[in-house]
Amino acid sequence: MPDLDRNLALSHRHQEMENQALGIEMSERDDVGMIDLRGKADDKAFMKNAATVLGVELPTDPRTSIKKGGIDILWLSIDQWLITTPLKSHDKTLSALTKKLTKNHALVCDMSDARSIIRLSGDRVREVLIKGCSFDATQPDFKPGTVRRLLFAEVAALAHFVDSNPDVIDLYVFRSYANYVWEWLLQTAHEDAGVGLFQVQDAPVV
Amino acid sequence: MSGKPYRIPSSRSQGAFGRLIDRDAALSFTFDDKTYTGFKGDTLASALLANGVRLFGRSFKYHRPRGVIAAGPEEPNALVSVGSGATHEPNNRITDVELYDGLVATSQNRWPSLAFDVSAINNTFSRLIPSGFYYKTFMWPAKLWPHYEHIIRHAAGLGTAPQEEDEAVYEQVHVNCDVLIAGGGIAGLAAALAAAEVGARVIIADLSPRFGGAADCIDGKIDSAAPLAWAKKAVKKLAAMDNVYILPRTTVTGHYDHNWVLMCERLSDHISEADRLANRPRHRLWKVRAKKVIVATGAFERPLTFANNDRPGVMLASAARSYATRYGVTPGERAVIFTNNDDAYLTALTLQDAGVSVPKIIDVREDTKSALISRAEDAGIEIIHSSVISNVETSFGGTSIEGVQIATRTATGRLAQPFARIECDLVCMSGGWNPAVHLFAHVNGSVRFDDTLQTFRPDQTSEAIVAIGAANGHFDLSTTIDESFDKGYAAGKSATGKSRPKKAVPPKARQDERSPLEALWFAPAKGSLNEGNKHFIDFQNDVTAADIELAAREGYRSVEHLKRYTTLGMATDQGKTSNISALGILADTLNTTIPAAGATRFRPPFTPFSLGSIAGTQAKHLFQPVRRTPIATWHHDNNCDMEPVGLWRRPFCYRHGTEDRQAAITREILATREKAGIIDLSSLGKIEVKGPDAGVFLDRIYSNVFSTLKPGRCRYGLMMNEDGFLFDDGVTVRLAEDHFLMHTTSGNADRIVGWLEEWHQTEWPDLKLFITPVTENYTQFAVAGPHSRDILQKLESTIDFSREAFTPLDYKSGELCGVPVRIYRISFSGELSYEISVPANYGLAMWQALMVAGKEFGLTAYGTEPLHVMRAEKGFIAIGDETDGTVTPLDLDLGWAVSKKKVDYIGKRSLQRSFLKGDERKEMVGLLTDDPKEVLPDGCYAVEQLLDKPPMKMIGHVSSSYYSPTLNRSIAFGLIKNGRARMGDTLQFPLEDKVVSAKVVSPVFYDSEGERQNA
Amino acid sequence: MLLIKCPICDCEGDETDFHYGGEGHIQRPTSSNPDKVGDEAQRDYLYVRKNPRGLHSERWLCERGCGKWFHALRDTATMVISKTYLITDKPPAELKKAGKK
Amino acid sequence: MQKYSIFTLARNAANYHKGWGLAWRSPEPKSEYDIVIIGAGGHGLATAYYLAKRHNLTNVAVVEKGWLGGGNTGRNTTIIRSNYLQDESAAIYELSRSLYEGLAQELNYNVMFSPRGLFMLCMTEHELRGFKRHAHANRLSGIESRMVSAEEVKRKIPILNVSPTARYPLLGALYQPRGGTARHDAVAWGYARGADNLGVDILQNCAVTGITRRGGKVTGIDTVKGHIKAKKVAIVTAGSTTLLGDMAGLKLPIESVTLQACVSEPIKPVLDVVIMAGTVHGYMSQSDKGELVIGGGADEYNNYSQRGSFPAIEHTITSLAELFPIIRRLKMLRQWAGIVDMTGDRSPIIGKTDVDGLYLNCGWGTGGFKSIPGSGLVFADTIANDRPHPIAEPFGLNRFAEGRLIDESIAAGVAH
Repeated sequence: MPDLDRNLALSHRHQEMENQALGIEMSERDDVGMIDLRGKADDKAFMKNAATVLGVELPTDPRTSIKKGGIDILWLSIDQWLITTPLKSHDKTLSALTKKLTKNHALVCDMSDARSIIRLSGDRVREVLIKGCSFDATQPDFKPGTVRRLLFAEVAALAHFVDSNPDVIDLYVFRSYANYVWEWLLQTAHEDAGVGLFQVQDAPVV
Repeated sequence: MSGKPYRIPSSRSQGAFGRLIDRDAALSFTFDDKTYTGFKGDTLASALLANGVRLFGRSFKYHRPRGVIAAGPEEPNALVSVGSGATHEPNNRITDVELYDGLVATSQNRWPSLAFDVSAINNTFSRLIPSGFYYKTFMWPAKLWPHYEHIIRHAAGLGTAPQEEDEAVYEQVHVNCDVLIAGGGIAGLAAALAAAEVGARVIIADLSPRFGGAADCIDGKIDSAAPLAWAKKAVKKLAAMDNVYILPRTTVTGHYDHNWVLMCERLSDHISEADRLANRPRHRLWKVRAKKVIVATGAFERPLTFANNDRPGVMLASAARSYATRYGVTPGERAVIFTNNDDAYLTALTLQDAGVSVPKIIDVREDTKSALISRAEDAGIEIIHSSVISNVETSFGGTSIEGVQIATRTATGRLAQPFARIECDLVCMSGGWNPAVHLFAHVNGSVRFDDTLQTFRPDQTSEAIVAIGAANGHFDLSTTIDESFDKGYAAGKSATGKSRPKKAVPPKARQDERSPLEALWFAPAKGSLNEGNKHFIDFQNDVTAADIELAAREGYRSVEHLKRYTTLGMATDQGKTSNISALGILADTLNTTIPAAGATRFRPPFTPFSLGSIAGTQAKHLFQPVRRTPIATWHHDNNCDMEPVGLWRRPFCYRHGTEDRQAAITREILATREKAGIIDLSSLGKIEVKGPDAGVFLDRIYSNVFSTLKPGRCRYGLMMNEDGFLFDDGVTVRLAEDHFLMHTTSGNADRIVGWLEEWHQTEWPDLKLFITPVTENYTQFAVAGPHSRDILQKLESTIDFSREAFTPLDYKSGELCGVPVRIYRISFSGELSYEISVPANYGLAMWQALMVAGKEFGLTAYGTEPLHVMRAEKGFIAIGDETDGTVTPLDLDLGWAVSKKKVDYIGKRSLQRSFLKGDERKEMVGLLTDDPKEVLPDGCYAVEQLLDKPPMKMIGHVSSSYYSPTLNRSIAFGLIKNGRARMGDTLQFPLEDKVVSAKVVSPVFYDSEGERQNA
Repeated sequence: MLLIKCPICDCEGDETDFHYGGEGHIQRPTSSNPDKVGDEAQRDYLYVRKNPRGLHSERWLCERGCGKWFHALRDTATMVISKTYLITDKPPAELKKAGKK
Repeated sequence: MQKYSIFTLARNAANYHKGWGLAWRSPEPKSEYDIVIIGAGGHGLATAYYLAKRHNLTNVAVVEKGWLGGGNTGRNTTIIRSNYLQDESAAIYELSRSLYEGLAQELNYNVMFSPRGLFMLCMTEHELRGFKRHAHANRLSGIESRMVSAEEVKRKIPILNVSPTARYPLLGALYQPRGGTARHDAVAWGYARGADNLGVDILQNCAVTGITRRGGKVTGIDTVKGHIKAKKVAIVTAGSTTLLGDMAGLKLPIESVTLQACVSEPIKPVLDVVIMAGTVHGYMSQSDKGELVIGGGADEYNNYSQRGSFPAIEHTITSLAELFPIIRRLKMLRQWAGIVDMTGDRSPIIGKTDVDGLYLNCGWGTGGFKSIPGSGLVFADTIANDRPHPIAEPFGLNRFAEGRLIDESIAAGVAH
């Protein structure tokens, strides 16, 4: 273990959540490592070797993810996956993958520090998300496991629909933008700013 | 202003009047500082009318007194400012402003007061200022135009802009739906029911606070119930469905390509200011992608064109009915109805029921029969057929009506002799109805002229959008209901993809048949046209029938010429009440038909909406992201002047104590040159390229060769675009045989990732490699200066930093303080320098560790500006300074990095074009001013020959210029025509107040042998 | 606001989720014939575009989906996107037909 | 020509303005003209006017598919300036700007040229350096243009947000005191009236369907109103240039995109100058009518629809609301778009073509309105003498093959 302190993108903001009147809960995940994996889905040897290390086949359906043990494998493209690992076992997974894929046409990059993962949870998460992106995250086809790259608050981001009832969504943003996105969320997720889409509502005046 | 009560007592007609107001909830508000009382449920219009106020504004040009003519968003006249200070908002239609307690409203475009407006004198001179008069005058003397313009500018404009910054927040949301319905009247509700029953995700929006549209103001029955009762039931049903979202106070402002719809929801404008929540958005802009759009926006009633038809007290017939029914307000005590269709008869009956005396209906048509007309006759209202109102008589100043003159309608001609006079204080006019086709027409929906309606109705479109009900030109209840259920069902069915869903049974509706309307575009008056009378078409912009005739006479005959010449339809109401009438007059004038005269185009928005909502959340501190490096908190704590670079903030310099910028820069440079300095380079682009063809690929991307670079080594590279111009540079490292790491400038980092991907995917897809940006994963610092090695050697590391083991342009990886790092021995400052790349989460701690280790060696943080001075001392170019998109590597004497051997790379062919290899190129040289203290200004030009005054022929400019503390003199780079051939020449740079001369020299000013960086 | 669907990953979204890359099927002369490219051929490659009013073949990047480039056929007057296809595909027949008109 | 003045206005007022005649005729096409100009926008009409006025060539027709001035001339944000960086651009835009100074008097039509001053805001050090270079180049070209401090900008534009904590604190501005605006429609109408009066036929609703040639020489045009013979034909049809070019077999480095604009509702004067802000992308002025006239960017993709999309407008308004926070409570009244020609270097093409007798004036991109008088003057000279006017010469089509681009965009790219 390094001798130096680890500072996440939002370490300086972890303390401030108590006084916020938000309609959702949000926090920065600090227990994950990330690996950017490149290889071609139609390269059988690569797919097999990756599966051997990870214990599960890489997902090939667009915008899906697979969970195996503590590892989540997120589809990013036809030749790219983002693997999140528990921090404790991260180095092991990283070196195993690197080693196993040496002979394949592949690229394994440790990207544990490139992104901040903001975990959003609560019943109103989706309506907060649609305030910052150009697609409709409230649509029922965004089931747990779905992964969607997006422009959130004008920032390149990735939404991983982790769970539902209540919704849990991990919002991945590049590190340098995390503070801005956090500020954005503080405003748009305010409890007074609710939208309340598509539910039984009071009949308006006629 | 009379003090008479205009509120209909609640007792009248079993409480039939004022159904929207709560008579137990009185609200206090002010208009022009006078306090009034209204009720909850009132609009500002109904509350003021109830208080006897008739005068709301002054017109744009003639400053004529104006009342209110409508009850909805088409209102052209009655615009006021609402709110004060930070909530002040100009140009609100009083017909759309919901009353709240403490509302502050102010009239506009008048001075000193609404009742007495000095500029009303314009009305007296109106003959001098017909349409387009300004094109004909104010030309001599030319220098006086700014003065004329100043007066014109201050006379024009409506309300005033707010003085204080808006504190409200705004936001936007994106949703998709199967069926979006604009308009919550009977048609919209029916379509929503039909679509929702099929299971479609339906959004139905109405710009008003209530749904039901005209249901409360029409006759007929739906399933044997009153239309209003049916609407109430329908809304209740929709609200209980979780696949329906109902949005009141939400204007569908625009329809865009591929059924993308913009809506503006007003969340708090109707709430008293004290009760507004600071964090509740004021407006929410909805961006909706709908599979089907249904336009159920109804229709706008047309005014009739008669002399002085703009006087306060002249009102649309449907508006008068609406005020009585909804708000229990009678806008007058004695009303004359002027109509060319049956609908206004309902107004006559309603007003009479409300206790207003209705002595006469003036009907343009010959003796017409219909059930409604009979009802009016039965109610004892006298109907005068084949007649028109030929003039309106007013009190002094024109602020209220005293009577109207009646004349026989003549088939042709503009002159008429009135045969009767009727006393009245209210005129209700109806010229027929114009379907609100705006949304249908925004993308490319065409409209066609309907002879029966004498107006345009929707025709063809390539978008999945349909119009229903009145918006589609259907004014019969039963037709509307049937059509709405059909189209709602069809939309729901096709959007959900269900093959044969069950269709809800539409209710049976019936309504008395109407007799057809008869177009009347101009009511003749005594005297013709402009001779003392004004027949207004566009009320807000003061465009009269005479103006339209004048425009036609002068050749401005296409509709667009007409609009632009007269400003017709260009006001804030966008011609909702005026466009068709104007076309009618134009067609009459040109002796043609309306469709032949042309149709106007409709552009978003349907009604004006706030700029704040368009900015949405991106305002104030959220305007644009600030990208923070992992060292940001340290920079902040150390009094760093940050400089915006793209979205990043980068350290410019750090000011100690009372230092100014220049002193800080000097100190940082000297510390780095003499001891050691450290700079945060985290924003530099870092891109990994890996694969068997990575070397070949980089050879095509860069102008120099990378395939020969040895693993563990670094090389500086140049990138050109296909035009042959230099656009980025940086050091690329070969991490392994098949693995490279590219560095780019901060500003280009993202762009270059895209550039590489594009070339790989689209031009050379056969090359085997992956490109992955890793910029954000690493913090990068340069530790530079004679002591940099000492500092690194002090820290615990697996890397050998010795001079022998770690040579210039080496790359090594290993651990530093237990953290995995990549270190490159590269230098942009010209000093012994190591660039250290650290996983970002350890960046701050590593920076601090270096600071601690470097303390004894005088390690000093330096910013980008000191770095720039140092690179200039060394003769290094900077992208963006020495390059401006027109500069080739050869211009910058970087030919050594432009391969002649490689067969092809980006930009190679273009470099061979005649102009790029010509002999007139501007070449980069060093410049030393004759006076070493004189710093050439950035961007100043050298001239071929010094003349007394401009113009002078320029031969090149200064691209970088600094005072060098190292050399204790100024230095500069110039891009000078044939510069390298001028070595040793002295050039003249004429500035505003003096001429600076400088000698052309080599651009390397310091340590030309590189002894320091190689130390 | 165009609605675009990527033929590679089926990602459907607003035009702002994609990036426009200009006319499709432009041949880079130096890729095939690096030594013999005349000034005019280079000019045509760099600057000359068909720019039709009507059917247009163009390149788009699926920026918020798979990050891959693809082709689309779009009518530049009506904005109707009639087809999307792979970046490596040859120009479709309807494009040639439209060009002849 | 009926003279326009306060006196004739007063005289006509007595007669209820019944005495005003047509501003221009609507003649039937003749079978042959010496010169046919395709496109009755500002550039085409100005060209016709100067052909008649300065070269005494009056057997000229201007043919127009719709109504005159209905393209970009009537759809722009009316800004006039000449503080360009490259010598070639500065020369033509300054010629144009200086002609605007006396245009109302020359045409006897008040085009309301209002040299109220134009500020190009500098919000990064990089931008500041770039504009300093502009100011130096402009001064040595004889163009009145200078750098001003942030304080001076604030004095002239009190509603500007100059807070040091702003996202991009203001560092200064490039100021052109006699830059400004004019009434766009009036420019087209004034030139139309002027040209018509000198004998030029303006043929509206006369779409061109073909350009006829024989032996490499132009012979005339086919139109919906029949064939018209012509010795010389000039294409001045911004937004449709390549469609016309196709008719004559020209290969052009041009793409058509929509440029977006919008206006706010009218308000009393708050902004007496023109501002342009490059870093955040937006420009704004206030019309004499009181509307804030806001220029947005162009949509990325080729587009002939003349419709406004929304992202470009949204981007611009977001930026302007940051610069001018008071506008948030104002409302957008109208948005629209024009189809502009974008060339390979974003500079215009003026001059002869490979077809004998066929001339081209196009590619003005976003700079079309401000260049109308200068463009018309040099183009008329070029057509009349069958050789490029010296100011037009650098803008020839040949520059794209030679690589002699005239690029005004100070290259993107930021310091290390």
